[in-house]
Amino acid sequence: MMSDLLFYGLVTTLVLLSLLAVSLPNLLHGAIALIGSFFATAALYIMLQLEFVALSQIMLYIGGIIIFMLIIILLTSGLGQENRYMVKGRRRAAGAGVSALLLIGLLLTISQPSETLQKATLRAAPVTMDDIGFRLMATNKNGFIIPFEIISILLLVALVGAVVIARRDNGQEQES
Amino acid sequence: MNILLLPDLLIILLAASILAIDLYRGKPQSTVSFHMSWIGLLVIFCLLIILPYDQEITYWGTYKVTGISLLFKQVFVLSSLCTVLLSAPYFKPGGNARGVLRYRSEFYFIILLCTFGMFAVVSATGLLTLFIGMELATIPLYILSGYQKEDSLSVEAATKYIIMGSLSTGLLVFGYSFLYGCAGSLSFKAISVFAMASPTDPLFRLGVLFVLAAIGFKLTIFPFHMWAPDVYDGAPTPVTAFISVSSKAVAIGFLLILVYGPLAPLHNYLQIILLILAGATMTVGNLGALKQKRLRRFMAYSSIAQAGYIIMAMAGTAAAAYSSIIYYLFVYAAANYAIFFIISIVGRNGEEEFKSLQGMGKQNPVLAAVLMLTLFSLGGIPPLAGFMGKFLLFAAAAERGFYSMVIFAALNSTISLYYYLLLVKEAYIIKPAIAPRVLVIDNIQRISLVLLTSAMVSLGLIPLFSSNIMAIVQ
Amino acid sequence: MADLLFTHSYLILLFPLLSFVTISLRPVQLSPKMAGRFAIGCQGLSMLYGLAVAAAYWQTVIGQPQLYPARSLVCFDLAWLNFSPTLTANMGIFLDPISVMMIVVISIISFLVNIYSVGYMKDDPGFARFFALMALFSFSMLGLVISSNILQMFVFWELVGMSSYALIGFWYQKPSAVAASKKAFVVTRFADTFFLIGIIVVSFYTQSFDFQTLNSPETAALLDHTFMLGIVPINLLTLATILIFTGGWGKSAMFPLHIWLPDAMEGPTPVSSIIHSATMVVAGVFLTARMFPLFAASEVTLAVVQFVGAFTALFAAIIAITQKDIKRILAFSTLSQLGYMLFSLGVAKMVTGIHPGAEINPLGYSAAMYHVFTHAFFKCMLFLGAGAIIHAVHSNDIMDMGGLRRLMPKTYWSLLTACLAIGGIFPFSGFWSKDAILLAALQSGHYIVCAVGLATGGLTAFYIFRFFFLTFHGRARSKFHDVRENSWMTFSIMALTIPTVTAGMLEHLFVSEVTVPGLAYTPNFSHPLWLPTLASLAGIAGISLAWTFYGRGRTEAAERCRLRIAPVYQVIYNKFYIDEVYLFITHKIIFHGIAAPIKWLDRHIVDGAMNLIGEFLQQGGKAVRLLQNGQLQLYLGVTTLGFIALLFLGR
Amino acid sequence: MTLIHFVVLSLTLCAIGVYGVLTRRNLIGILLSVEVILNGANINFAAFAHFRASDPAAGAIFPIFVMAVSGCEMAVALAIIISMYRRKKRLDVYKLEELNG
Repeated sequence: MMSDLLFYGLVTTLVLLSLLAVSLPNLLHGAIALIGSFFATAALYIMLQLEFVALSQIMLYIGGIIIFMLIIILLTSGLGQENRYMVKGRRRAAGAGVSALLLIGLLLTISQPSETLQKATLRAAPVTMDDIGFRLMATNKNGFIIPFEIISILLLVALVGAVVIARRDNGQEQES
Repeated sequence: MNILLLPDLLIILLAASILAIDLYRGKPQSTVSFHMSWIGLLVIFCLLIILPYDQEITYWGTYKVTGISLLFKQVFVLSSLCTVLLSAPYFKPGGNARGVLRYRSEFYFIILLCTFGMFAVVSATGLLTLFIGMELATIPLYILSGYQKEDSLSVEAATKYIIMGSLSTGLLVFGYSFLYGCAGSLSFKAISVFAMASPTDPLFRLGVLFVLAAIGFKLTIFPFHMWAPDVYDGAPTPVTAFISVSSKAVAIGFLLILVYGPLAPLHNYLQIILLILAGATMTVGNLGALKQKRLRRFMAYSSIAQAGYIIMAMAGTAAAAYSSIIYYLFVYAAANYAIFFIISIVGRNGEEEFKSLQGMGKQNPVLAAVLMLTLFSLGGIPPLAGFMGKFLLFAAAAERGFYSMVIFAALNSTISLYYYLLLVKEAYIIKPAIAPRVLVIDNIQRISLVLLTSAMVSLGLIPLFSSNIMAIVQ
Repeated sequence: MADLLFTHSYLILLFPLLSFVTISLRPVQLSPKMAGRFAIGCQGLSMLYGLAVAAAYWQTVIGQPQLYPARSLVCFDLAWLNFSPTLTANMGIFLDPISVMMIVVISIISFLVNIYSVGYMKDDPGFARFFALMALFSFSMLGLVISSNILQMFVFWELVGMSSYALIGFWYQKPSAVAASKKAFVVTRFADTFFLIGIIVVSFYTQSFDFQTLNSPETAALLDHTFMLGIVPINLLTLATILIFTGGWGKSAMFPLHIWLPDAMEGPTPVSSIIHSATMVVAGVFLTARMFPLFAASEVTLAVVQFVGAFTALFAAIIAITQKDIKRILAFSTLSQLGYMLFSLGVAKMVTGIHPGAEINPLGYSAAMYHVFTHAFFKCMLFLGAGAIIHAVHSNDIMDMGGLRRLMPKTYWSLLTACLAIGGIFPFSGFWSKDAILLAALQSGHYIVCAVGLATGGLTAFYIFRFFFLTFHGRARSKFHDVRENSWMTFSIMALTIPTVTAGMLEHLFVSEVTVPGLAYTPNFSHPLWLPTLASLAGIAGISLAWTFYGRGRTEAAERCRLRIAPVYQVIYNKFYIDEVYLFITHKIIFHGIAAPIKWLDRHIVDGAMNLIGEFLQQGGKAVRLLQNGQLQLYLGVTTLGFIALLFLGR
Repeated sequence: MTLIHFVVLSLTLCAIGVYGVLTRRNLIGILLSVEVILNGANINFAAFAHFRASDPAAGAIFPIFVMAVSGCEMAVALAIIISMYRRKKRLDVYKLEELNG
C-alpha cells in the first residue's frame, strides 16, 4: 500500500517535471526540471530493484550529460535569457495535438488484449551488480562483451569527432 | 580464433594506426593517412573475397559471421574505399569550390570505425549488438556531415541530421524495449520463438512498428525521409556519397536481418506495410526529383526512390529478397559513386549544380558518356547492371504475386528515366551561358571512374557475380 | 565444316562489336577516314560470315528435315544469370528460318549503308562517331534476332533502342533532333515497360525464358486461365501476350504509338534508312513472329495484332499522300508497310476459331516474313535515294525539287525499280509479297482486311509515284547548284536494285520453308487469279492518278483538287493532328508551361486523362518541394505523423 | 504498481518528449526533449526486466548502454551546436532554412 502511494507520487512528479522540462520558456529552468525528473526516475529504478541502473542514471545522466548541457546552455546565452525565443500559440497547439494523437495511437495499440501484459508476474530475485558485471565481461553465449567493446569505440569516435567539430580553427578565425 | 573475424579486426587496427601515426607525424598536409586508408581497405576487400562463404561461426555469443554478412561487408568496404578515394581532392587547397576540408586523419579514422559499426550490424545476433552497431554506424555520420565547418550549409545539415537522428534513436530504443519485453531476452532466437508463438501480440507489434519507423528514417522511407534532401545537399560531397550508399546499405541489412530473422513469422503482416511504404517512397522520391536543380539534392531524391524499389523486394521470399537486394546494392553503389565522382570533378571549380554540367559533351565526351551510362544504369536500361538489379527486385515481388505493385514500380521507373534524361540533356545539349570551366580530372578520379563504369557494364553481363550471390544466399 | 561455322556463329556479332569498341575507345589512333574503312571492313566480314552461316543452315537444317523437324538449331546456349534454382536466363544463338533471314537482311543492309555513309557523312565532324554508333546498332540488332530467349532479346532490344536514341540525336546541336530522340526513347521505353512486365509474368508461370519452351502448347495451356482483377475477368494468357506485344507495338510504331517515327527522321538519312525502315522497326513484327505460337493461342491477341496492323496500314498511307517532306513521306510509308506485316501475322491461324470450319492456315506468317524481307531492300533503297537527293539539293521539300532525272540518272533508274516494287507492280518483289499477304487475308476469311490491303496498295502506288514524279520529272522548281552523284552512294543504291528486282523469285521458298515453328503444315498457296489482277489494277490506277496530277512535274491539277477538298486535306496534312495532341500531352506531362487550350480536354477525354496525370505529377513534384521548406520542426512533425499513421495502419 | 502502469508511463513520457521536440525553439531544448523520450524507453526496459523477463540482467544492462550512447550523441550534438552558434550566433531552429526544396 505504502509502495503504491510512493509509486503514484513518483509518477506524478516525474510526469510533471518532464512536462515542465519541455515547456518552461527559460531553458535553464527546463534543464533543472529535467534533472529533477531524472532523480524521480532513479527512485523508480530503486523501487524496481535495479540499484545499479539507478546509480548509472544519477552518475551518467545527471552527473554527465545534463551537467554538460547546462554548461553549453550557459555558454551560448547569458544565463538563459537569450534563449527565450517566442513560440506562437498556434505552434504549441499543433505540437500538443500531434503528441496527443501519438499518445492516443500508442495507448489504443496497447489496449488490445495482450498475453504479455497478462502473463506479467513479479520476478523473485533482484538483479545484483555482480550479475551485470559478469554479463558485461562474459564471453559465453549470454555475454555482452562485444557490445561493451563496441561502445568503447563509439565513445572514442564521438570524442574525436566532437573535438574536430567544436574546435576553433585558425583559418576560421581569420575568415569571420 | 578464426580467420573469419580478420576483416573486422583489421579495420579497427587500421583506424587505430591511422590515428597513432597522425599523432607522431601530425602535419596537416600529410597524405599518409589517405594512402594507408585506401590500401588498407583494398587489402580488407581482397581478404573478404577469399574468405570461405559457406561457414558460419558465432563469436562470444553475440557476433556471428555468415556468408551473407560477408557479402554485406564487401559492400561496406567498397563504399568506404570509394569514399576515401572520392575525398582526396577535398582536402587539397583548390580541390573543391566549397573550400578545403581539414583534419584528414580524423576523417578517415571516423569513416573506418563507422564501417566497423556497419560490420557489427550485419553480424549481430542480439538486439544489444544490433543497437550499438547501428549507433556506431550512425553517430559518425553526424560528425562527418558537419565536417565543412566554414560552410554554414554543412553545419545546418549536421544539425538537422543529428536532431532528426536522435528522435529516431529514441523511437528505436522504444522499439527494442517492447521487443525485449515480449521475448524476455535480447537474443534473436528468443524473439523468434515469441514471434512464432504469438505473432499478434499488440505490444510486440508496437515494438516492430517503432523499429520500422526508426529504420525508415535511416533508409529514407516516406514519410521518414524528410532529412535526406537537406542533409545530402549540405554535407560535403564525399560524406553525401557515403551516406547515400553505406548508411542506406546498413539500414537495409538491418531490416533484412530482422524481417527474415526473428520477425519472419510476421512476414505476412509486414509485407503489406512494407509494400505500402515502398510505393509511397518511390513515388515521393520520383516526384521530388522532377524539379531539382542542384545535383546533390537531386541524388537525394533519386536515392529515396531507389530505396522504394529495394523495400519492394522485401515482400518476396527470403532467398529472392536477399539475393536481389544484395546484388542491387552493389549495382547501386557503383552507379552512385560514379555520379559522385563526376560531381566532384564538376565541383572542383564550380557549383555542384545541373548547369555546371553544361558543355561537358563537347569538352570531355568520355566523361559525358560515363555520366550517360551511369544514369541509364540508374534508370534501369539493359544491358547495364541497373536493369538486372531492378529486374531481380521486381521479380522478387512478382514471385509472391504482387503484380499491381510491380506495374506501379515499373511505371515509376519510367518517370525516373525522364529526370535522368534531364541530366543527359544538360550535359550534351544545353549550351552553357558562360564559357564552361575547364574540367580537371586527376588520376584517382580517372581510374575510379573507369573501374566503376566497367563494373556497371560487367555486373549486368557477367553471370559469375550474381550466381555467386545466389549460391551464398542459398 | 558446317558445325564449325555454327559453333563460331557469335562471330557475326563480334565483328560489329569489335568495330564499335575500336572506334569509340580508340586503343589505336584511327583517322576518321580509316575509322570508316575499318567499320566497313568489319561489317563486310560480318556479312560474309552471316551469309556463310545462312548457306550452312540451308544445307544442314533445311536440307535434312528428318534430322531437324523443327527447322531450328541452337548453336550454343550458355547459362548466364541464375534467378532461382529453377529459373535461369541463358545467352545463346538460335537459328531458325526467320532469324537466318534477318541475319541476311541486316548484315547486307548494314554493309551497304555503311558504304553509302562514307559518301553521305563525308564532311561531318562526327564521322568516326557515326560509324561507331552504326556498328553498335548492327551488333545489337543482330543480337536481337538471334537471341535464344526472351530476356536476352529484351536486353538487345533496349540496346537497339539506345543506339537508335543516340543516332536520331546524332546532330545534337539541332534542338529538333534532340527533341525527336528523346521522344523516340520515352515512347518506346514506355511500351517496353509493359513488355518487361509481360516477361516477368510469363517467366514466373513457366519458370523459363526460353523461346522453345514459351512457344510450346504446354505453356499456353498453363497460362490459359482467367482471374478476376477487381470485377473484370482477365485471361492471363491474353494479358501476358498483349503486354509482350506492347513492346513490339511501340518499337514498330503502330498507331497510336507511331508518333516518334516521323520525327525520328531528324537523324542522318542512312540512319533512317537502316534503323527506321529496314531493320529496327521490324523488330516488333519479328517479336510477334518469334512468339507467334504463344500469341496465336489467344484469339484476342491475334485480333488486336490484326486490327492495329490494318488500321495503321490505311491510316499512315492516307497521311503519306499529303506530306511534302521527302523523308516523312517515306516514314509514313514505312508505317503503312509495317501495318501490312502485322495484319498479315494477325490473319494467320493456328487454331480454328473465328470462322468455324476454317482450317489451320499459317500462310499469313510466311507472307509477313516474306514482306519483311522484300520491304527491307526496297525501302532501304528508297531512303538511300532520298538521302542522295537531299545531299545533292540540300532540301527536304519535294515542292522544291523536280527535273532531277537528267542530273541524277543512276539514282533515277534505281529508284524507279524501288517505287515499282513498293507500288506492287509485276514482276518486282513487292508485288509478290503483297500478293501473298492479300491471299492470306482472303484465305482466312478476313475480307475487310483484304479490302483494306487492296485499298492501301492503291494509295501506296499513288503517294510513292507522287513523290517520284515531283522529284524527278518536269522542270526544276528551284535552282540547284553542283548536283552530282557520289559514287559511294550510288554504289549502294544500285546494289540494292538486285534484290528489289529479283526477290520475287523467292516466294515459294518462303511459303514452303518459313512457316510457323512447330507446325508441320504447308500452306495452301493456290491462287484465284483475280486477286493479283485486282492488286495490280489498284497499283496501276494509283500510278496513273499520280501521273495525271503530278506527271511532267505539274502540280496544278492536284492543287485544284486540293482546293476542292481543302478542309479534309488540311486535316490529313496535319496528320490528323495526332502530333499536336501528343505535343500537348507531353508538354503537360514532361515540360511544364504551355497553357494548352482547354477545348482539347473536352474533345479528347483520353488525352484529358493523360493530361491530368501529367499535371498531377508536376503538382506532386511541387508539393514535395513545398513540404521540404527547410523547417526542421515541420520535418519532425511529418515524421511523427507518419509514425502515427503507421500505428493505425499496423493495427 | 503493475507492468501496465509502467508501460503507460513510458509511453506518456514519449508523447511529452515529442511535444517538446515539436515546440521547442532552441536547439538545445529539442535535445533535452529527446532525453525525455530516451528516459521513457529506459523506464520501459527496467519495468519489463522487473516484471516479465526471463533474462532480467539484459534489461538492466540495456538502459546503461542507452545512457552511454545518448552521452555520445549529446557530445556530438553539442559540438555541432557550438559550431553552429559560432557561425550564426543564435540557436533558433526557425532560422535553419538555408537548405530547402
